[in-house]
Parts: sequence; C-alpha cells; structure tokens
Amino acid sequence: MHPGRRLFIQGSLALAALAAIPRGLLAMAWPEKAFGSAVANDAMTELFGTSQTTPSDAITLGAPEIAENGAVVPISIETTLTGVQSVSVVVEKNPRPLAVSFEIPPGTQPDVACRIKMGKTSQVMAVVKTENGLFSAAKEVKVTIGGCGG
Amino acid sequence: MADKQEVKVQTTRQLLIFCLCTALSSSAYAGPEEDRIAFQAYFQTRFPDVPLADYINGIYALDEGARRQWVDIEEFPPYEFAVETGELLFGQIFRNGNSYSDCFDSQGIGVRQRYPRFDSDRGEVVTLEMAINLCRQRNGEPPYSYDSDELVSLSAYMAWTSRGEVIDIAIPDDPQALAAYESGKQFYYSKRGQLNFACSDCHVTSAGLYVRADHLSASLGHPSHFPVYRSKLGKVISLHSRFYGCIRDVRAKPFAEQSIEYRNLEYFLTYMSNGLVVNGPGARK
Amino acid sequence: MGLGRVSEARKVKSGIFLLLLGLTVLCTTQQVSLAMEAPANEETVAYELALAEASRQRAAEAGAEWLETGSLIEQAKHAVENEDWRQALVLARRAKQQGELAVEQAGRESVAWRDRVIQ
Amino acid sequence: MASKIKVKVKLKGDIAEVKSLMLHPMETGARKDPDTGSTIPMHHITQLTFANNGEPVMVINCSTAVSRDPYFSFSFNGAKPGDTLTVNWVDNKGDSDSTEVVLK
Repeated sequence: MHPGRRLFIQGSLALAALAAIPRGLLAMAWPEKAFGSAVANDAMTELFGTSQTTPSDAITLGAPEIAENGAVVPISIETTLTGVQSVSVVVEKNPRPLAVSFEIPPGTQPDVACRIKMGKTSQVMAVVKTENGLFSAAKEVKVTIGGCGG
Repeated sequence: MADKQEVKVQTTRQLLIFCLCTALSSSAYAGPEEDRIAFQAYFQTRFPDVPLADYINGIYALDEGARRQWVDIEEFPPYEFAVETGELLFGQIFRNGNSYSDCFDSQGIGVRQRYPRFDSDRGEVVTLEMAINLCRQRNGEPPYSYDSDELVSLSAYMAWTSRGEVIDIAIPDDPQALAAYESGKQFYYSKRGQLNFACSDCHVTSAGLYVRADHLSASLGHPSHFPVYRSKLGKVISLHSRFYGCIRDVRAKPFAEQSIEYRNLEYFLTYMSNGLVVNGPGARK
Repeated sequence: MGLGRVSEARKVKSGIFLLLLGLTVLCTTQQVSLAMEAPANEETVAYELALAEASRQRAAEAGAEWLETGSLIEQAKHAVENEDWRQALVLARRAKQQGELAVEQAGRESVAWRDRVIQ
Repeated sequence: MASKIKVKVKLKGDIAEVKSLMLHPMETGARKDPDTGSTIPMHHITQLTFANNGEPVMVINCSTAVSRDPYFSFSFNGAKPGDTLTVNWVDNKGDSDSTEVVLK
C-alpha cells in the first residue's frame, strides 16, 4: 500500500478536519518518483515540473561549511518570500538528491530546520516554491572522512 | 629547586630500574592533587582562550565549527529517549520490594559526580555502572550486560540528575586506592598497540590537532559528559565502550568494559576533572 | 616467406618473456625460502604456531596484546586446515613477532610512561 | 508501546515554535550489517504530519537522507494555549507512530 494513502486513511483526526483544509494539501501523496531520482534536476522536475529556479537573497540557508559528521548535518531554511507553499532540500551529490520536502500551509512560517545525511562534499540547495515560482539558495557543504570521532 | 627535583626523579628511576620498590615508588612522585593541578594547568596554558569550565564540552571546547553543529543538535538531543527510558527503569521496584534508590546516597539522585569511587571493603574501584549492577545483585536481580541499553539508559538518567554537580572523586587514605589511581595513571600514559600510542599522545600532546579530518579533544573534562549518544552508532554508549574504541583504534586488543584496567583508568581520568561539573549525557558524532 | 619471419620474431619475443618470467619467479621463491629458512610443512607449522600462541600469551599477560595477533593465529590455523603450510607459516610468524614486539613495548613503557606525565 | 516521538512547543504570543525528535533507524538500504555482512533493507519515514486541532500545519516528505532519529523544527501562527498538536508519521514499511501534546 502506498504510505501516503495509508496516512490519509489512518489520520481520522485529519479526516474529520478535511473540510477545513485547503484543497490539494492533505491528500498529497509521498512523491516517490522525485525521491527516487538519482539526478538533482530530474528530482526537481518530478517534484515541481521544472528544475529552473531563481536564486534569491531572500532565502537564508543555514548549513555548516564543513560537516562535523556526514550522518548528521544540521540544515535550516528561512525566507522572507511570501506565499510560500513548500521548502525542499536538494543535495546534488547524494545518491538520491532530494532529501526532504516541507509542505507549508498558509499560516505556517517558512522557517524550518532538520538534520540530513550527506555522502560526500556537495552543493546543498534550498528550493522554495511560492505562488510566484521557484526560488533557491545554495551552499557548498564539505564532508570529510572522520578520524576516530574526536 | 629544579636541580633538586631532577635529582629526585633520577634517584627514583634508578630505584625502579633496580626494582627496589614497587607500590611505594609512587610516593616519590607527585600525589594525585599535584597531578590534577598540573593536568588542568597544562590545558589552560596550551589553550588560554578556552575557559576551564568549557572543557566539559570535549572537542567542542576546541573546535568552533563543530561546536555550532553540536549546539544545533543539543537543541533537541537524541539522548533524551535514553534519559526517559532510564528514568522508567530507575523507578522500577525489584521483586524483593526494594529499588535502586535504596542502594545509593541521596536515593541515587545527583550522585554521578562521586563515581567512580574506591570501595575499600571490596578493595577496588566501583564505577556507576558497576554500582547499578551490584545493586541489582544485592536485591536478587540478575545483572545487566554492560553494553545493554538498559544499563546505559540507567547511567544516562543518573548523569542527567547530576547535571551541574561538581565532580568530586575522592581518593581515600588507603594504599589500595592510591595504587588503583596510579595504575590508571600508568595506563593513561603508556603507549600500546601496533600504532604505539598512549591516551596522552592524542588527548594531551595532540589535543586540538587533526587526526585525519577530526580534531582531537582534550582529556580534561572527558568523563563529564558520558554516557554519550553517538550519531555514528545511533545509540548511547558508556565511557568504557569509548575506551574500548580508542584502544582498538590504536590497534591494541581492547579490554572488556568494566575490566579493572578501565575502571582504574576512569578513576584517574575522572579525578583529573575534579572541579568541573557533570553535564552528561552528551551527544557526539 | 614474410609470414615465417614474423612468426619467428614472435617466438623470440615470447621466449624472452618466458625467460624473464622464469627469472622473476625464481628470484621471488628464492627470497621467500631464504626468509623462511625452514621448509613449510605440518611439523614446522605446528611448532611455529605453538611459538606464536606462547608469544601472544606473554603479551596478554603483560596487558599489551595487539589487536590482530589473535586473529593472525586463527587465520594460520585456518591455513593449516587447508594444508596451505606456507601461508600458515607466514601468519604464525607474524603473530609471534607481534607478541614479541608487544612484550617489548610493555617492558619499555613500564618505565617510559613516567616521562609523559604532565608535570 | 509508548510513542517514540517527542515534541516540544514554545508559545510566543500566537506563534508556536515546534521542535520534534523521533526514534527511527532511517536505513538507506545501502548499509551492510557489520556482523552478518548482509545488506540492511531500506527503512525510512516517508511522511510526517503535524496538525493543530486537526488542521495540518506541516507535512514533511522524507527520503532516506534524513538522519537517523529525525529532528525537525518549524513555527506556525494562530496557536493558543489548550490547542492540541498531533504528530503522525508513516514509513515505507507501513509502520506508523503518533503522539499529541496540548499547547501551554
């Protein structure tokens, strides 16, 4: 069974509130194809219909210059752009570049943080989808081979 | 004065060489308190910008870039699950009606800073983990394996209740206690393994320098934050499990957790951090 | 005619190649046998294995055993099972040497550690 | 079994700052078991939903590149004391976990 559908069926609370929810948000299935893509551009095309983004200074991407630990890289994304619908993290050199995607309903602030894995040094891109299109900010995060953990 | 000291050292060395003294030889050297003062002063001289109290943060006292990422992780540290599990386990009543709180001072809350302690009746160093198992056995419960999640969680919880307490390891007036301390000290400073490294080679001499892509932490403050959640392993591990890893990394055959070697080492190492505070459990890569 | 010449040249080439190969093999085996001194057979291996185990034990008693010594001995025993005497001999000797070096290290360190103590 | 999701919420006026941590191995499917040498099958959270009084305030779609024992934080408007925030995840094996907290 598709996990996305299972959530939809299981979430009785969510079901009860279905009427109150903006259409298109709740039933959003887990984007299996986008997450399965081995190429960043393909993943973005799967997810957004295009891989073209506009670099934007209005996005603050927090990521370490040198990851202390490739298994746990803290990432934060914040933006002053309005009408934000989703915020995604794309790690170009990961075997599956699309790492995580936050669906942002109206009323939720475009200010998120998470911890991700990185296989090697790579560009990390924050992609912000707004009602006006796709915007991005990118940063290189170096991943080094550890010693014995300090 | 310096000459006098040198003469003293040389004389002792000769004594050693001729095997004229064994345990007593330590009395010719600095006592534990002199050791501790020198140990702490060494790091303060070496890293004048690092406040003494900051050494409890291990490598993050010396590596700013890594520190920021660690602070992010401490926002919601992954060891909280272990603390929670530990608290539940700690509250359990044994089949004989007793509980862990009956085995410890202050009912086991806020006692981490006095472990490991030298137990003169047993004639050996007792670590917190060992005390937990002794408590179980005394109450007719089977001991936990030392690398079990249960034991590590209990230790994590007990450390948690001791956060901010000043580490206060005592060396009682008992030649056996001093011998245990000296044996831990010798272990710490002795090269071992195929790589021929002593603990001090990495964590004193090379503290703050790179080993491959990692900076090496200072030994001062090492025991303050254990047990530690290691993101590499995805679980909380004990100090002895870390010792095990270090010894293996220098390509020596590791000793078992809670072996007399590691307990004495912990005794020495924790004594060196007397005056700092407990901040365990911790999070490390 | 022309064809015959080509094949002759080839013969010479492959002859030189074989000669070189033979020389290399000869040199290598000679080196090995020189290093080994004794023939690798069941008896010499059993003897060397006993020495290796005793050496490992001495290191363990000194609290100084190295990480791989035990597994070298295990690997040597495995080679014995496969009747690979040469391999068994090499592994057993390496284990024995590790044990000796570890004991030596422990002896040295029983004094040398004091020089590292922070004063 | 008790939920293995932890949620901390800080109310600042009508803004709720949410931090959440959950236990999950997040196996990539590429890792080998060091003891057996066999590949550990992919096992990861796919979707995570936060709902305040039943209304979704965040849906997070995850790949295996989310770290083990995932952590997320975000903020939403229109929160007040007494609101119930529910957290719910499902993974690729169809397992799920949920918890709820009352905002204070």
